[in-house]
Amino acid sequence: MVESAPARAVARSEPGRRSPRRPGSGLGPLLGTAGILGFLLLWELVSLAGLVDTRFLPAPHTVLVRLVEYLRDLAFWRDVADTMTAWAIGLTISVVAATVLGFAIGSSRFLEHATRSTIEFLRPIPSVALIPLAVILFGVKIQSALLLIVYASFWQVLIQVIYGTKDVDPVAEATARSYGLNRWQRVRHVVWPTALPYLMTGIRLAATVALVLAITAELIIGTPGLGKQIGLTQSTGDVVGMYALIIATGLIGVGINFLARLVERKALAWHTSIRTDLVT
Amino acid sequence: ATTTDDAGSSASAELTPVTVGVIPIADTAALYLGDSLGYFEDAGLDLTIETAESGAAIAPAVVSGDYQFGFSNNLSLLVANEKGLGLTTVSAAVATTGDPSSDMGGIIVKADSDIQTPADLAGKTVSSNAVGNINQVVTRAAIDADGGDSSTTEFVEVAFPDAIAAVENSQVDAAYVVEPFVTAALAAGDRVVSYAYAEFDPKLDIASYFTTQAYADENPDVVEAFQEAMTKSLEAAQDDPDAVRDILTTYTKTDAATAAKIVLPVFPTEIDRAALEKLGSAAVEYGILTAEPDLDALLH
Amino acid sequence: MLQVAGLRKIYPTATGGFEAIRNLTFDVPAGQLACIVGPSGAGKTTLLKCIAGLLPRTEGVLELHGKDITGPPKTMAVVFQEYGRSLFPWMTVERNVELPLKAAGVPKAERRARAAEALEQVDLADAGGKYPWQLSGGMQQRVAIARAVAYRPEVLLMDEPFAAVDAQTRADLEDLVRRIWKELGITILFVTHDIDESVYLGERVIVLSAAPTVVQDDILVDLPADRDQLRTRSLPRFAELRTHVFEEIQRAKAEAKTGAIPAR
Amino acid sequence: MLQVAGLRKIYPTATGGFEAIRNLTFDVPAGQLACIVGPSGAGKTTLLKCIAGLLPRTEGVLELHGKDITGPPKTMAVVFQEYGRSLFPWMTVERNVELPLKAAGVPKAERRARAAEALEQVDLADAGGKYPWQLSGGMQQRVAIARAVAYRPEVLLMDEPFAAVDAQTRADLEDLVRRIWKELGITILFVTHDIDESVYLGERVIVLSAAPTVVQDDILVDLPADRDQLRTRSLPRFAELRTHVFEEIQRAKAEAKTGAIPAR
Amino acid sequence: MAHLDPDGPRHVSAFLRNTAFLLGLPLLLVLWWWWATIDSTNFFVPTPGELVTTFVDTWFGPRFWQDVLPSIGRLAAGLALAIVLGVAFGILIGSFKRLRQLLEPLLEFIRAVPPVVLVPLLMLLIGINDLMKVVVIVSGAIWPILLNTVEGVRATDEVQRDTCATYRIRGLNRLRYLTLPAASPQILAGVRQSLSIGLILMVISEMFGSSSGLGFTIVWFQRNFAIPEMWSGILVLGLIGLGLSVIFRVVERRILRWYHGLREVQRAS
Ligand SMILES: Nc1ncnc2c1ncn2[C@@H]1O[C@H](COP(=O)(O)OP(=O)(O)OP(=O)(O)O)[C@@H](O)[C@H]1O
Ligand SMILES: Nc1ncnc2c1ncn2[C@@H]1O[C@H](COP(=O)(O)OP(=O)(O)OP(=O)(O)O)[C@@H](O)[C@H]1O
Ligand SMILES: [Mg+2]
Ligand SMILES: [Mg+2]
Repeated sequence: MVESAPARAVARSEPGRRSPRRPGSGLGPLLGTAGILGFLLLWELVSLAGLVDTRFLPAPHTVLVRLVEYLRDLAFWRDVADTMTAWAIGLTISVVAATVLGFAIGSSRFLEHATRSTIEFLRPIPSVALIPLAVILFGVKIQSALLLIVYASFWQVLIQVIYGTKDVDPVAEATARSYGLNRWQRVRHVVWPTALPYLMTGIRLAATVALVLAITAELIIGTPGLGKQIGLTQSTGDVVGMYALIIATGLIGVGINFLARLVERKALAWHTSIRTDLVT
Repeated sequence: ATTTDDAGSSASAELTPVTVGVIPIADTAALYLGDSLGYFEDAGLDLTIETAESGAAIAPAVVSGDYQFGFSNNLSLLVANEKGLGLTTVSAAVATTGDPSSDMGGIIVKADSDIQTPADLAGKTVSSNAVGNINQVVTRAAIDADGGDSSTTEFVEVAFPDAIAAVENSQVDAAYVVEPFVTAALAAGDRVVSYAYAEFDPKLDIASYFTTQAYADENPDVVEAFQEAMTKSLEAAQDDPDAVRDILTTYTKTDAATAAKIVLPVFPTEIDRAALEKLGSAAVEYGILTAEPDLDALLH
Repeated sequence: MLQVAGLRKIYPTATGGFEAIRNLTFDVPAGQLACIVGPSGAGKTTLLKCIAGLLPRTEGVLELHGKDITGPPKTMAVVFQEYGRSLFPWMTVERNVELPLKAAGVPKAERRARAAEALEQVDLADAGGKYPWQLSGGMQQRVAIARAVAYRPEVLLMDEPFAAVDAQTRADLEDLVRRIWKELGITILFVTHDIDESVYLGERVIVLSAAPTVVQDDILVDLPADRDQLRTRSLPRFAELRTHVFEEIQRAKAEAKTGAIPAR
Repeated sequence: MLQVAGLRKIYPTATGGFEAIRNLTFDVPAGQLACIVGPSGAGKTTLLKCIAGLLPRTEGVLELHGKDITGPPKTMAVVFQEYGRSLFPWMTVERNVELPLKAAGVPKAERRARAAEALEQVDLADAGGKYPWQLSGGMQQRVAIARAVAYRPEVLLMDEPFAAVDAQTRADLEDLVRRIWKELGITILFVTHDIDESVYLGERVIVLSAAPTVVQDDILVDLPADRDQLRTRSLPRFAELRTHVFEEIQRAKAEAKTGAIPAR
Repeated sequence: MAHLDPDGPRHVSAFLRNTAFLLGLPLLLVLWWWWATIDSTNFFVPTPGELVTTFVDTWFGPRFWQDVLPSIGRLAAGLALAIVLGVAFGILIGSFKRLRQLLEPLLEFIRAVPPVVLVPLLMLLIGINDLMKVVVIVSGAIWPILLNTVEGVRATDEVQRDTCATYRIRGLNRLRYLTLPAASPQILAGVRQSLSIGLILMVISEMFGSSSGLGFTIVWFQRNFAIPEMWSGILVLGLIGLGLSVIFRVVERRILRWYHGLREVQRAS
């Protein structure tokens, strides 16, 4: 349901500023790239001006050169694949589990009250503190990383979904109930679409947290992946390599967000935020 | 033995699969070298090396039986046993060069720092990769031995790679670092105040390979085979520094140029009990251990 | 069939509660088309929501087919006053109309057909593929009506369903309501502000007082069953009835003005 | 004062655009009260939103005081058709009414007084402390009207402002609108579906065709300026006018039925 | 919302019910844990009894003043900053599409960098001090608030926006009377998430360049195989999280009174 580009012929402007027929559809990615380039430029200037020692924070061009070297290296891609596998499995588990539980908890007052204290207690427990537990349970395998990933990203989605399920418009809810939609049908047709924007935000939050935790777990526990490589560069003082890998991580994050936005546009074409965005 | 993963697939059936958890630093070069020389296969072991960023993840994995053996610094082993983990060493791993003017670890300061001797560190901030570990004990011992009062020194945690930056930006007054960062610091013009390992005891063992007492009791053959292979490996490493420098570039990100320059540790085949006792006493004095450690239980 | 006795509704508020309905008692036999009128804020919407089982009552009896209403009864459809918010923005008009049928397990083909027919009846055959927010206010309201019509309920509650449509469309829709009422033999409770409409549509007009609400009057509309926009409205009896209803509402408002609104 | 010439509005949609307004041309001189009627979906709301500067037009001229309208002009107030959603649920009724005055920098005491007066005028003096969602539909709509009245704009756009109130209140509000119009000498554009209302209220009735919309007819209401609910409505000229308007709307709808709705 | 029953012992019964809700599930879990560890000798999982004794021994005393309080102080500062910055930038980014397009990839980029590797950089730029730790907390806690604010601002009802536009309610007034309240349900959902993330980052920030603090102590316990003590530290974290969420709920109830009223009165059943 994404509105096609020609539909932009008529632009709905921000109040107070009218600019009709703005052909701006290709501008988005361009601006985004400009943002990142601007950041790199700033960084380059900082190191040119000698504000920080390049031994500790190397200039971006040296880092980028190293990154390009990595990109040509098969081993790098194997590490990326390892990290992304852990990421994908972990994220899927936590999103599915949190969505199911979130809907259950959010649509029942009793469950919400009964679980609140436990959730609030468990949520702030840092994943890093669970490393010993993970290692005893699973050893130095991908499961350990998964435990950390799932534990950290699960709550992100859960809280969003609980809030989302409670944001149902009372009139919409009343309509559904009066037409005899049963609980499941209401969840499917009313609660789900209402919570979807929240869920999307939750997934976007969780996707990055899962990535962060995948890297961190690899770094600390030593399961194979990008994080382990970052650890190796760190322990031998290869600062340029370390920042190259960090940039690679960041780029993966950008890619993940891009995908999430794409899904969101499809799933939420009806939502005020997307609707007005398209014509704004 | 629970680990089955990639072991066994390449090796013939008679080999016993064992997994060793180590930190990928110069200190474990002997193990890698021995593996590449086939010593472990010769001893009937199918060796898998798993790496971890810090010792924190290794001990639990050994206790849980995921790894059969692990690499850890000796003070951590003493602490673990005091907490009842029931660990026992199976082999020496790495020791100080014993040379108080060139070692694989030391306390660095900025070139223009007014800290000249360890005693000057009293009342200052010193960074170490972990607070309450062997580096802190030897640093405090160095300060006290030099006539300072080490209880006034503040220790903060800064990872080795960041320590040089922290020293140069005056975020800490001094830092305890190990190779390759000692060489890097010297190259950058920094100064070493004390090679505190060697100062502490010229025979000080830094780390060991260990397993659990329970595993050792149940699998004396495997332990023996491992010890045998380890001994050969350590000897090989001690005899052929160039081989060590070569192998270093394969499992760490150290480039050949750096590897050629760094100070290598000693790879002993025996753990020096006297030095270890001294370490234990110092740790008790500095409140890291609560009682004199039971070395009989620890040393196999 | 529908029994309301001693109904009372107090909304909980920060200051202790607001008595919207004080005491309502009336019966609606099966198959009747009853109109409810009353001043703005009288509690008409509140009453409908209570009957629909969407709002818990504070006191009194509410029975459908002799059974206490504790939740939304099956085979009841409601057209809400807030039509805009009662349509789901994430579904096209068609799917909005089909949804209750889908939930009731009506097979796809029939569902399609009934939805199409209902949209046709409200003159929106072309708008099926649009989203509610692409429609004008009046069109949205007609979608809500179509949804109720397609559902073919036994009891139909309508809360000012024609407020946003033009005069001609309104007349058409009035006739549509009477037609389906007759064809399906259903019971309809119809809230309106238009006095003419209440008399033209209903067989009975229940006039509510201002809040706290009681039944001000209950008028039987003794017009012929076959009604016609032009002829019926020009009958002398029609004029009499509408004057009567008008006066009752006037009285209801006047009384509210003099007596202070009691709040617990 | 307000000039609309060759106005065209195409809504962007997935399928390429929907032409809601094809070509509208009319002028409203300062101080006029003009009513706009037309079939449901004709584009009345769209027109109002364009004039209010909320929606960019596709083509044509829109000028206020000879100046192109590029954004919401000063001293214009709008009562939206979706009255429920135009009130802020996080503020009490009073604060909702006061808000535009506050934003305009009116001192507190005056603000209070004007809000209280406006609420009094729409018969909601008691409801000031409530939240919008604690009000009935008709009451919400009256709050939106009170907000516009308290603002004392130069130009007032009203989109079916009386759709949800009862007949008596409606009559009172009609008289209120005429009174403030006369007292303040403001320009009012009033969209309604009630043909009687359009004739009773306006000095002029603009009839729109079905979408894609053009001006179907532009009728001068030559009734005396002093109007009265009973007397004016019983004038023969009133009957004539309303019949005329009714026929025009009929014609607009009939034409729309025959010609297919063109879409780009 | 049950039937309105404004009489008598509602307070008492409500209190009892809330307590039951608060403690019910945790009690069940503790029982299960107790049952599961009843004859376990697992070194890494203490029994509930052990944990309670350790908890009292470890945290009741000077450690509370030296480690826990300063950490909470930094946490509070970090969270406050994260909320202010997150909401401010969220509103800016949510209001202007071009700005959003410009910054979004960059923000996603920064967001994907694990704090564990970010810390050394911050240490380099800021130094080893409290500010660095606060910045670490902000660097992680800001994201849920920022993202939720952006989404909340973007989802503001069109009719409400139009209303503001026509009455020329702009700038600060618009922010205060429309944008903030309209987005507040979503902003607060973000804040709630940030509380626990802030706590997690407090631990991470103290893993570097520290010699005291709650996080440092927990990691130190872990490294020194003081396992029951480590778990007791985690218990402290959980309790702080619980405390934060209680405070949060009180604040949320106040800010979102209209929202809960709107939802709960209407969704009566
Ligand atoms: N949630 C609520 N909390 C408190 N009071 C409420 C609530 N909902 C409605 N009321 C009050 O109850 C009374 C009746 O409201 P209701 O919506 O039933 O009126 P109505 O007859 O439908 O009016 P209208 O014709 O204007 O729609 C009103 O005075 C209103 O202020
Ligand atoms: N956002 C939109 N996208 C596409 N089409 C729209 C949109 N908004 C309105 N329309 C279409 O434009 C036409 C005019 O709508 P508008 O709301 O102006 O009608 P109206 O005259 O106010 O009708 P009513 O009296 O029913 O309120 C309708 O056919 C509607 O479907
Ligand atoms: Mg109502
Ligand atoms: Mg309209």
